Amino acid sequence: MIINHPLLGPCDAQEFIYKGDARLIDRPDGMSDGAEAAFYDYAYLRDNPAGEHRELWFHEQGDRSWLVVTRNTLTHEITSVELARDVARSRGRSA
Amino acid sequence: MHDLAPLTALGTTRPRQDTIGPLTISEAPDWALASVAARLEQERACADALAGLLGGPAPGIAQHVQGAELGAFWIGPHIWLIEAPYTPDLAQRVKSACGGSASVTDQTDAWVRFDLTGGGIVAVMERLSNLDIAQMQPAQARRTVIEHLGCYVIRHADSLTIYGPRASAQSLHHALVTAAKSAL
Amino acid sequence: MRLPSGGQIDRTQKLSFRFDGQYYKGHPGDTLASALMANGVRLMGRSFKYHRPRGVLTAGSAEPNALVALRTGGRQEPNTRATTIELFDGLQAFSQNAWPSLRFDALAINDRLSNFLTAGFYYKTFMWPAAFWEKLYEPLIRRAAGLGAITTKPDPDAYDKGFVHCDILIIGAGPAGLMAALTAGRAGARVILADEDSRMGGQLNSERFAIADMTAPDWAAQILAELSTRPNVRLMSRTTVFGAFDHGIYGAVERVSDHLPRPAQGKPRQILWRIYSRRAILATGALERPIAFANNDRPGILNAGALRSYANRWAAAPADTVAVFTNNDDGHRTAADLMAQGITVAALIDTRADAPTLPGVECLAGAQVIDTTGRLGLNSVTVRLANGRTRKLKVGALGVSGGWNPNLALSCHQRGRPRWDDTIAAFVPTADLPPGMSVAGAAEGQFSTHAALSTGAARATQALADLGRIATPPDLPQTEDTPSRITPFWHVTGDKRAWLDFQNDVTVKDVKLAHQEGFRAVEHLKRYTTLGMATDQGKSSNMGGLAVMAELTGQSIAQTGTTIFRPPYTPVALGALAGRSTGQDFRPRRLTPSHTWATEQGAVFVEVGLWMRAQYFPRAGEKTWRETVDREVLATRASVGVCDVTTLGKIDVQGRDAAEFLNRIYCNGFAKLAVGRVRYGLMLREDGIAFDDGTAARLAEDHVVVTTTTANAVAVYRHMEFARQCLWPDMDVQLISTTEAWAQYAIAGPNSRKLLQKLVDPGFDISNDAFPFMACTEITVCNGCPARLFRISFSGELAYELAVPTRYGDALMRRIMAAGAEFDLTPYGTEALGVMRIEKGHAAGNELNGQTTALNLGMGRMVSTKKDSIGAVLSRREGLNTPDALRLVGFRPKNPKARIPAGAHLLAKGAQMLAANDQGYVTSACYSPCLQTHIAIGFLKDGAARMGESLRAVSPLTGEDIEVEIVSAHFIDPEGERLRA
Amino acid sequence: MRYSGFRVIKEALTGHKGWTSAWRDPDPQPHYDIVIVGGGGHGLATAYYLASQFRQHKVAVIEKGWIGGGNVGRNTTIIRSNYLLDGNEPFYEFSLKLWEGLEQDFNYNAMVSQRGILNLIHTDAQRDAYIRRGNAMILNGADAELLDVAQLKREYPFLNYDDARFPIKGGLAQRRGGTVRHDAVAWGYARGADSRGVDILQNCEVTGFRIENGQCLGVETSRGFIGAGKVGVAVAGNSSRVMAMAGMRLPIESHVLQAFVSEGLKPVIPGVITFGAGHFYCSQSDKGGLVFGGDIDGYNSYAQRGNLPVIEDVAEGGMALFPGLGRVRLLRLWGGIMDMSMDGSPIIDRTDIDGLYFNGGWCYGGFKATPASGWCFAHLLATDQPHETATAYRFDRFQRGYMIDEKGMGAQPNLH
Repeated sequence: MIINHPLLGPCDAQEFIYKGDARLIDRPDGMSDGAEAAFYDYAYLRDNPAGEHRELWFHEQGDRSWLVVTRNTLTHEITSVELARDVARSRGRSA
Repeated sequence: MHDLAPLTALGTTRPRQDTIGPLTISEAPDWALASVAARLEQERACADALAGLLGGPAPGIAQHVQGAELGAFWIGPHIWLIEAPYTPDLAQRVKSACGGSASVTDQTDAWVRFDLTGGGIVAVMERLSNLDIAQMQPAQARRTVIEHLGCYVIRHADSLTIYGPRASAQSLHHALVTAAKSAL
Repeated sequence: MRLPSGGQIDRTQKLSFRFDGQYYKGHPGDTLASALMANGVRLMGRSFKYHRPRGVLTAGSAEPNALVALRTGGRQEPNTRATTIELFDGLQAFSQNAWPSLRFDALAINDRLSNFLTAGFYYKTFMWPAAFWEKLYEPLIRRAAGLGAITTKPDPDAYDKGFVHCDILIIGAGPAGLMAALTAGRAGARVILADEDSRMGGQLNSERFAIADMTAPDWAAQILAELSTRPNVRLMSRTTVFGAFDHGIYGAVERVSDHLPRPAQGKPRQILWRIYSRRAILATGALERPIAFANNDRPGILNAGALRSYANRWAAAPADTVAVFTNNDDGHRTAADLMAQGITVAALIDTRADAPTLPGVECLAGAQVIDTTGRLGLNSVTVRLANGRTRKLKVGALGVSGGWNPNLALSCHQRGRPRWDDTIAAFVPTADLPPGMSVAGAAEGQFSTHAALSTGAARATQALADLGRIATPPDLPQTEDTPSRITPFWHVTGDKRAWLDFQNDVTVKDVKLAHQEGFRAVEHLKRYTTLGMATDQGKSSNMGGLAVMAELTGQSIAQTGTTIFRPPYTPVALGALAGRSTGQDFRPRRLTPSHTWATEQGAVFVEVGLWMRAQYFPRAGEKTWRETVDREVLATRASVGVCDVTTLGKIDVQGRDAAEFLNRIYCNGFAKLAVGRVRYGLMLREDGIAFDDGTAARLAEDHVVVTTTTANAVAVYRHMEFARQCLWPDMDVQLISTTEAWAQYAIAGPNSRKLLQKLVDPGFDISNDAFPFMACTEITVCNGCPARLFRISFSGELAYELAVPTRYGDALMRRIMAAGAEFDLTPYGTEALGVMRIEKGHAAGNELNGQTTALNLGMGRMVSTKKDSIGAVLSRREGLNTPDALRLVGFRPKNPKARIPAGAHLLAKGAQMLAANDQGYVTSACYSPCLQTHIAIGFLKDGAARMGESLRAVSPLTGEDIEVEIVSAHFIDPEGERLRA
Repeated sequence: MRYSGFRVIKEALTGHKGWTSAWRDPDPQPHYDIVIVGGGGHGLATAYYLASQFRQHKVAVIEKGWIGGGNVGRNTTIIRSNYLLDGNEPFYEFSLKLWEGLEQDFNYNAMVSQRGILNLIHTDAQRDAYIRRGNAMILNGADAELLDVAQLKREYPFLNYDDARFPIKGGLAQRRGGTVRHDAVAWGYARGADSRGVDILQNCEVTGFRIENGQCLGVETSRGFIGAGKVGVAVAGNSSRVMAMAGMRLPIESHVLQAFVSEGLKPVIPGVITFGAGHFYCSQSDKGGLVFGGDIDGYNSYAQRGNLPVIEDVAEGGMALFPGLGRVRLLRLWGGIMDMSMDGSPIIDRTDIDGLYFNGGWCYGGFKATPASGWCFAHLLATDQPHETATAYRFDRFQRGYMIDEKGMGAQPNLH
């Protein structure tokens, strides 16, 4: 597969390490009430769609960026690639 | 000055050089490296400091810049490797220049450097790396995998520089020489 | 026989070769198959199941029959298609799956028993008695099965991998591919033209008609000559594109040296190319298919087009008198070409009642071949004429054409399904192609040469347009544009066996039986009968089998469907897929800075991940490794030892938020770590299980150096980047690995400070007061060499870790050794390191096994509840905190000389050896030379509360059962006085 | 019809006219006591044991395509019970025992071949871990044997002992492990179930569950509604998709695992060999092909096809272990979809919806589990109680912290 890195352009997916569902960005607050249930959902449950899937890839043998790749799990077609850090910020994560 | 004698990454006192057909592969131990990573919200100041060091703008994505004394190449968002003829205090010098705008780390001995000069560079590299070496323009710098090793590859007008993980210098050297013998 | 004229062979040179020991001669340009044919050899192999005699069926890579073992020794290569082996001088080939000889094969008895050995017979029998399967039935079956034999010797040849990039990859250099390449090449695009054959031109090399005013092969050569001058065009002959993978990546194998007796020095046998393309044009032509009729499998019965190829390209024929059996017009072209090459065509047998005629040969319209004779080669064919009478023809060869299948395998590698086209009676590619691919020429079902040229140009023009280039397609030369008419005809009805899959011996009867037993889905048919599972991947057989099944079910072929085409297009040598990653080069090595020095000391090395570490340093007179390790441990604890610990991961963490960042990464507190201090840290995974441990040394407010275990260095760095970029993107933290930048040595033992004081430059006070346990600092050593010093201890002794830039690592080690001579400094390896950490009760990889929690490790209280760190929440789950949770404890054997096996399980005395009685397990064990007893650590249910209890460490696997006492895991200096001395 | 050698001979002499269809092709009934969704190995085995052990005869198996078309027909055919953890080992040992009597039980020769399975050891830590595992196996009633290098050289002389980057230091063998003709397992169970009255409905795709008041009443299918007292789902490779129709999210990701077969060769590899320093395992089929595999591709996929990096990685492992493989050719490769669970172990459990049961998350260990999975799922469906060897395979183990994590990789499915 080829991942069109937002900075570097097309890169062989072999340079990347796959982590999984991009929801892993949305880590719950460990100090909140109900944290255990929220973390169970966060760590263990997956939509696992047959179709479009937003997922985390790490460019380990490249620029060490974490990326959010939107990829179709039926065809492997990739429709968008974003820097995960930007996605994280857009989802309200900060320091 | 201390009296510890350095070894090259290949474990000898004199750098190794191999000529295979038109191509020469040279171990180049006399380089210093330091990484510069911009601090959060100091990206501009860091770039300015680098520009001061390099005498021109810091390299853009996947680019290498050669200044009067120092060179630099991009290795990730807001992070660069600075290279200079060997000096023990490169990191210190870069750190002084950057002040609080960057995190600077000595990387000199994290890497082994090989320079490929002469003919056949493309033919050899296409047996080693998935980079499109034939289309790579001078001053481009990319990370790639060579026989399972993550390396930086910098294209110069008539040569090519490879930085590989120092501990695997022998494996990398073996891969380069083997590929050259095979392809040339 | 060799025909007197023609052919693209060099008759001026003779090549000598051997087949089954017999010497023959051929010419450059020959394949093994054409050369054998020219020498009158028709019998080349045996079939898989019935051991029927087999001759060549095709003239290319789809060959199912003429499989030989090529070469000898470590280069012995089974199942090699004689049709693709380029002849070289001294070639040796051997027939296979035949004993004692190819002509007299004992297992041909299976053919007599064929009525018992029908499809799937083995599912119905050999069940009694149960034990006989492995002992009797299966060995018999296995011995009879298989095709060629491999040597178990290492393959002496090397293989390369390579990577190439192009705008347009053109697969197949026949008329369509050549025209596509010309179009794209002239437009300036980066083009790769790949063809499996040694000689590009595809089908044109086998034809007699003209293109423009040239012969077809000459026209092809002319186009290739132009292409070879274009720097933007790369011609890759002997290169099989075997797979279409995601996003325009194609796998291809170039056979660099297979046409040579052996590869030249330093050169590979083959190269696996990963081709990165933006567009691809599939121009792989078409493959002819047989017709099934009784005894249609004898040597001498070939595909008609192959017969034509042998005559035209190689000036070879299996016999001087032949017949042709066809259901389409292309069979007529074959007959005409054969006659033009001086071969007698006894009859042209055409199943079509309205078959056209051909001057110079008797055309038997509406006729069918109903049987053949000839034990080891064809003698005659029996034809049923349109009027119902039969006629026997004495022929040595029969060319059979059941029509042509577009060679579309690659178009289906991403699970596209082909579409049935009635006009050509074949499957053609649909629009559901791998993205970026288009199909041209016969591969698309365009069977005339004119259509191939024009579609080749058109696909290239479109591909160029897709890439933003405007092309001017070259003028199309004049050439044949005759439609090939066909009336589908799949098999001649009759009682005798009619072969569909020649290699696997699947006949029409087998398909009928599968239908009768309900195996009607195409995949069931394939799996039940093995139809199409031969080494040709069903290229010659699938279509016929499908057609027969369609007939039986009353469905159309389109409704019946087809099995899935999967990579590789033709079989690929595993050596090529592995490339250089074999033997010692399987994976790179990482060497420590003291490697050369340790080698000089006679160290024994051990693989630790990719690292090579000194395991121990044997001295003359030491008889066992234990003796050496005991000495190293005792010397270290008595005075001082040194060990290279460079392999521990080092991550430079900088930034204003460095400490707070680590506070979230580690389960224990880090926010308040003072500058100049080191702290032990335990990292959890988000699921609350221990991930890694190490130390963090705060060199400055905004600078912490983190160490990880050797094994997890890469994973921890990745994990920290994830946290930095994805979880807390606005923390001011920068990370970079410095693992290899520093040579780091542990100097341990009561005299370690004294030794260090000799190396550390004046001005740096490392006295216990100035530099206490868990201190860190940046210093210089040896008159100004920059260094880092950490007062940390894995051994439990007064100990330091000293780091200098890697290039000085070797010199520093030698200097340390020299300085330590007065203290009898002893270098120690990973074994002694392991013994000392077990004596001290430190967890390592065996304890941090991904299944244990902080609680299990005895560090439950370290998990801070006052902050949100990774893994803290889920570590609190009920199942991880049961009252009888495993706890890390120590074990001492009742008999000090009794070894406690690591991996033993813990059972109560007298308890039965049952899982229900399992109370835990031993993780790490060693002999403690200090305590003069074997010791071990491990996990025991509720272990913390069971000190002093006696249990058994049982290891039925190794036959051990040891009585042990539960003790603290801290065998040595439990109060930590030595560390702080 | 009973299969036997005698029958084969008789049919051979009478033109094979007597063979009947291995299973019927019935029309769906409006209602069954139990409907199994998924005509793969596990679904068919469940139906077979429901009929043969639990006296459930009004049972249907519904399959969207042709039976045995999923992972039971696209795996590397290995059976073994060499597990470490108490949650797993009794179950897999139960499965291995069922394999041992399977052919006589369902009267179909699935070529259960106990030629042994070997896991190679390359480091001391690996040896410690394998000793722990071998002991766990023995404590659970399975067989295990620790082999030293000398023994290995005798039994597997062709492995790389002299020029290995990661030298072989021993091996853990399970002699009772081996291989089975995979398709025949599906066919044998199908035939056995069919002959006991189970309706096998091919080309019948589930399009939804009819759930009212928290109770599952049946399934909507491409062949109409089929009512059911209980519905059991065993659809490896589609678990998340199917259970989403019941509104459930699962602790599962679907990944592609590639498998490989070489051209046919005369016998060379005696049993199943697993490399311990790379991703490669291999056996040789009765037909002569080397059947081998390695790691999953590593990304979520439902595409049943993989990519070059893993193909190359597997070949590298193969060559590193067995340097004589260089000239052996890869004939065919394919991909199967593995429902990778969050701890690498399966789920056989009720759901929160009454009457709806789930069997899945087999990662790439599903084939060897087929008999026990079928038996245990049948037990659960018939009795509403988990079978004694499958009590740990609960949905709520993740929430409660009772993971069964053989590899110790945590909630990262592609690492299991």
